[in-house]
Amino acid sequence: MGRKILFVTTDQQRYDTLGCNGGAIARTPVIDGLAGEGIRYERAVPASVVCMPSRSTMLTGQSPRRHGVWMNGVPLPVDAPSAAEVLRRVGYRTALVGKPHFEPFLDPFGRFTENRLARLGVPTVDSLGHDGLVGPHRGFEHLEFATHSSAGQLHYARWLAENHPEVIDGFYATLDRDLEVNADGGGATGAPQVKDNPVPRDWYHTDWVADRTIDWLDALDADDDWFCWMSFPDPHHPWDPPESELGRVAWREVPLPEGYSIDRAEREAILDAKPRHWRQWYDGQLVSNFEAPPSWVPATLTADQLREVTARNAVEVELIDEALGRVLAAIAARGWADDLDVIVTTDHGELGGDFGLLFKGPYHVDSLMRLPLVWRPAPNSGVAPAVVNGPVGLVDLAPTWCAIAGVAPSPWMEGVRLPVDEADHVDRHPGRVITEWDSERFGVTVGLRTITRDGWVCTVCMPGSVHDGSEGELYRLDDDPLQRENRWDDPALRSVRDDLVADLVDSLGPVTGGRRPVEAPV
Amino acid sequence: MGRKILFVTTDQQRYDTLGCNGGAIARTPVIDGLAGEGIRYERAVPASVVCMPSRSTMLTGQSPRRHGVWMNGVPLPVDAPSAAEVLRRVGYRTALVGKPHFEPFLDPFGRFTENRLARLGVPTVDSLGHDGLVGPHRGFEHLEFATHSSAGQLHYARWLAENHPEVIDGFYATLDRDLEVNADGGGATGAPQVKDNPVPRDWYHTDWVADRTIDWLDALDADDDWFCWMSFPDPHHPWDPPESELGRVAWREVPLPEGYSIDRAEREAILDAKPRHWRQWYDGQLVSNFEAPPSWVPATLTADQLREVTARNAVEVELIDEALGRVLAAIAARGWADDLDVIVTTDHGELGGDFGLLFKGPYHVDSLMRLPLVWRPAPNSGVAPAVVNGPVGLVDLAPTWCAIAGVAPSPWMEGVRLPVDEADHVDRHPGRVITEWDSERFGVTVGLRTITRDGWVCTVCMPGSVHDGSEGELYRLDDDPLQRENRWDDPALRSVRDDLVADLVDSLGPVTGGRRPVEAPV
Amino acid sequence: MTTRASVRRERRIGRPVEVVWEVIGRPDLLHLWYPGIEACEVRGDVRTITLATGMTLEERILTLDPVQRRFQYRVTGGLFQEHLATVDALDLGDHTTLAVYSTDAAPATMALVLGGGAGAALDELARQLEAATGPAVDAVRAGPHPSSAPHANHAEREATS
Amino acid sequence: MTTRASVRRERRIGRPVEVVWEVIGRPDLLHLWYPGIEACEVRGDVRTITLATGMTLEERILTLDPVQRRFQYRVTGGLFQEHLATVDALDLGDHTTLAVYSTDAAPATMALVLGGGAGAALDELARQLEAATGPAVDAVRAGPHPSSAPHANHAEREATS
Repeated sequence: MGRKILFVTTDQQRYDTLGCNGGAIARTPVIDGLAGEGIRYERAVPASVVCMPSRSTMLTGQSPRRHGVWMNGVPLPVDAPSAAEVLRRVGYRTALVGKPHFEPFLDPFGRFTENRLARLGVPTVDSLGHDGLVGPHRGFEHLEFATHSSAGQLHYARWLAENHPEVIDGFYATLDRDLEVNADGGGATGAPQVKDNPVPRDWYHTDWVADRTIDWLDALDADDDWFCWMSFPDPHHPWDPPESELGRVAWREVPLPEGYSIDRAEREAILDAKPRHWRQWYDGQLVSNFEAPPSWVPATLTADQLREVTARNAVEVELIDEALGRVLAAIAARGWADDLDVIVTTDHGELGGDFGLLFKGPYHVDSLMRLPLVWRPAPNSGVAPAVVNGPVGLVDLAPTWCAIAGVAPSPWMEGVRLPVDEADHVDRHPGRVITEWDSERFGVTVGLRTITRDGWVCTVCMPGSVHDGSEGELYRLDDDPLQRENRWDDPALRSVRDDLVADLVDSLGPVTGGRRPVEAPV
Repeated sequence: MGRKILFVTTDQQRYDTLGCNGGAIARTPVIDGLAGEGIRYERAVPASVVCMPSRSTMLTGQSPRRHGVWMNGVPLPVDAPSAAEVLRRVGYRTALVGKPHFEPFLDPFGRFTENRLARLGVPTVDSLGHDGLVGPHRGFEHLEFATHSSAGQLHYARWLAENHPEVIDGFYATLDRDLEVNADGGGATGAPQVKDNPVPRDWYHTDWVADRTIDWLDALDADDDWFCWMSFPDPHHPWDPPESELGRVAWREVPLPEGYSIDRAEREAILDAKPRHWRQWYDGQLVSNFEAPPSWVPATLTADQLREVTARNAVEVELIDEALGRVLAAIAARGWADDLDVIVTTDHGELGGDFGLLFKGPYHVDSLMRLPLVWRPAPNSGVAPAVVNGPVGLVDLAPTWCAIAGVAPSPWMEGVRLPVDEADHVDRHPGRVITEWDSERFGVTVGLRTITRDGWVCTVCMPGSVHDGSEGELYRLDDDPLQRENRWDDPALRSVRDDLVADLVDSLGPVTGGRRPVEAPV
Repeated sequence: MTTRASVRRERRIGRPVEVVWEVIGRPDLLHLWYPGIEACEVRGDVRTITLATGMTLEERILTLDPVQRRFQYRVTGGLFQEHLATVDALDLGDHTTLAVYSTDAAPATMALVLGGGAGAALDELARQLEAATGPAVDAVRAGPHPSSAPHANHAEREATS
Repeated sequence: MTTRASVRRERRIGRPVEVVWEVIGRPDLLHLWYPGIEACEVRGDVRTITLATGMTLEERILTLDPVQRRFQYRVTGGLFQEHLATVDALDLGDHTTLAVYSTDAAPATMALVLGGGAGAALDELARQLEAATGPAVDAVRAGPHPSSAPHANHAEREATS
């Protein structure tokens, strides 16, 4: 019998929302406890700051330029390599419960497997893997899906429709009637993507994901090894947690984020020192991507709206922490506690008011790039608690799962096993993480390439319909932790910049083949 | 000094509208007189039964498959060969007054020379000819244009707008607001394309064409040789002659055409024995071409409507005859009478009620194919009056002009000089005339190939969106002068049909190159 | 304000244009090469398609032009504020064909989603044509739909006022 | 009942697609390659063209998409019951380009007439590009129009309700 792997992801969660990372709004005792017993990563960086590319990187252990999911809406090929399949082949039982998003959700033709599965009423379907062998979809024997919405084709929406149809309309409509990200406001402040949701907590997707996970685990044999990806849709907007829970955080008393300048002139001066897409979006002049409501103008965000959004986000984080606690209890009840590895992370962050912005987009700063990451190795593995300060990537997850399962990482995996402490990082980790942004939206193209290394974050804006290729960003993390001062054009740092850009270009390697087409906005 | 050439064309005139051809409705003493002094052709056949291809054949002496104007709306290239240019190069003064239509009329961009000329206010423009030499547009030193309408870009419309704007709205609008051939009815019967037009006769286009012709002739030197194409827009619909002239023909007393069966069942039985495009159009099921109002259904034509149309057509024919008389008088006054060759013909016929149909289309029968043609050689040429029964083509006109001018026909001309009598026809004329129809209208294609020879008219329907290639028509002209009985499928005539089809295929020769695109409906 | 968008997908297919048009020009066969369309019924110029999700859409056939080799339809019934789909078979003169499938739509998002479907459809079309076998190719071989014989030109008539 | 029609014209141009798009993607230069258009003024997403006949037309630019290399505009102002013009530059992968100019219009007759103009325009476009000289090609070489710098995506926004 080997180690069991519970891989927990949330969606769009900021680093600073966890107590173990210094967060003071949400209470997250379960994750904090795992961090205390395990390894907490101070700088975990995604390969992309949007869902589909980032999740594809987790599953494949590859960068977006290699797995090809270069923006949301580009499906990960069914025959892409899958770390879950690697584990399954060495005997692991495998499941993914919650939000998948390797394929577009908006799919009226029902072309994509994620959308087909719930309709078919089967736990998985067989398909051809990257090596020509047939296996369950992406290596998962059991798939049960939820997303942020009570509508759609996935299991959670169908379960609600069948069992609790009366609560469906209580959820926020994530898309408006034009199928764009909804800008409608709610709550006390009219903040976008906020709604009071009368759904009972038990029927909310966070608890549903935990329940379905527990059900799957309960059906396993006691001596099964297993890999379970439990994927919570929250705290991604909409911010419509069960209204019974809103009292957990008094929004009027929530402090404004450090990254938010209440002084408008100061806020705008900071934006103006960054590449033009920052200010253009803030002013409502540019909608470059599908990840935020296109008709919402960030400059209209009020301090109170930000407080209310922050509070609701924290409520959602607490619910996740508690749901995770229930799952861990269930696992313990099965007698697996000593063999259990838990990894908790997210796919990318949330602007969360930094620079006056919400949601996400082509903004490679800590708001979106500094992620919560905790690895609590199985107690019986004897790994000591640690904090790792050096940068690691989500690309490192797949080799980590392999290491836990005792199999060699596959040759197509680009990362390395997560370091177990700082010394291990220095020894084995390349010390740089690359983050890529590419988007196309009706002819508007934006591309960013970012390297995180040695306490610097350096971003090159690729030529496109917004940038001419000359712009970029350079931040020194230790003396500018909020990335308020763009030092790209600082002559004193020219050699630092040149060195980082050269390393970035080197690391990107040759681009092969054309881009696969976008199939849907999300 | 050589012979002068007055080439007179009308538009869409039936053979049987002239007194010399047995017509009893219109009085045409001038043309009848020319026929009596000259040569009258009993079977003059166009190369196409629509304007642009047929007129292009007259000017170039080439078949549509060679000059490339395969349907209305396909412009004759500016550098197509021109018989007028041949005459000009041997010293002839050249003019075309009236309706040109080598290029589309519907031309909002003003791309075509015919439409540009009036705007530019110049008599002609220079362009590159087919042999690379520069000369006036299509060989004409003087161009002054009119068409059926009081609207548009041509000289007559501009003249009206400048001098008599109050009469413009009295004319029938040839196109409706959708720019389709107008189906609106008028007169006493509501017949399509009929309107009472209060325009004074002097300002009507028939007299304007004669006036402008006389003006041009008057400006020539007495010893100039000249070729003048006087091109009347009438009696082509609309049937809106000056209302002052309507009393010439009492429409209620006009006999119905011989080709019209008043008995509906008989009419439809005749149509049903022909290829399917006949009955389909009659019933309003098929609109294959732009030459008739698309929203008008022939089956709705009443006998009284037909009488009124026939009467108005006759009025227009009389006005042309009188206008020609005025021009001949002016020529005589210049002292040119003895040197004057006059040729009178039209571009194609008019269904005129035959088979219950009006206007024109892919219908290769006498209604559209048997044309008035009279050649009155110069009195001093000593050519004796004659009637020629054998078929001749409009393709024979260009070599005839050359012969009159004493120059060899150009190698690119396909016809032969018109025979001066029946013996000359037997000696020199191939005895067959080919008529081609091709049309494309928003994906609906129709093609006909017809041979007129030895008293037979034989038509093959080409495969297209209406025909499958198996259909055709075969008529024996002597015992079925109205072409009421299609003998295509008569087993007794199979060898006749085979022989005619073989000759037709032989005569068509290889098709070279692709079709030029249609630029406008007309 | 609803935005519109236009999304074009194209594939070069190694087959002559006439062969490609034989499939594209058969509106009744779309479900045999468009992934996610499960059924397709044509009556006159109205086509009803059933998606794999169970949704049905009613479309009006606007253009079925064998000369230009252009097929167009419009989804009717209020789902879209604007819709126009255009499928072209373009002869490249070397016995290959460029098949182009365009979607104009408002809301813009739907143009993107339908564009994705069109791209997958062109992939499948190319696959079947180049293999000279597959449901659509086989159906064409089996002969024309009874209603697609030489016919009158109702297709381009559409009331717009 | 007003009928609609769709007329497509295309030309293969012996130049790379980027070079062809440089011209097609400049709405302010249309008069330099479209015979019969004498002037062309672009303000925001509104283009006003003046025809050789003196007529002026106002158009709304709907799509100016350098990624797809697709340009679309719509004549506004009531002359048409429907209008959509689409100009595409399609990469054939061998350093040649298929330029396609489509007109959807009601009344149908206008589609035919505009199609004729589009065909002549493509001829002229090919002539200038293949000769690497001519008014449009020279204007592109002279640099971008001040308003065509990297810009926000107003173009695809059109009120349809």
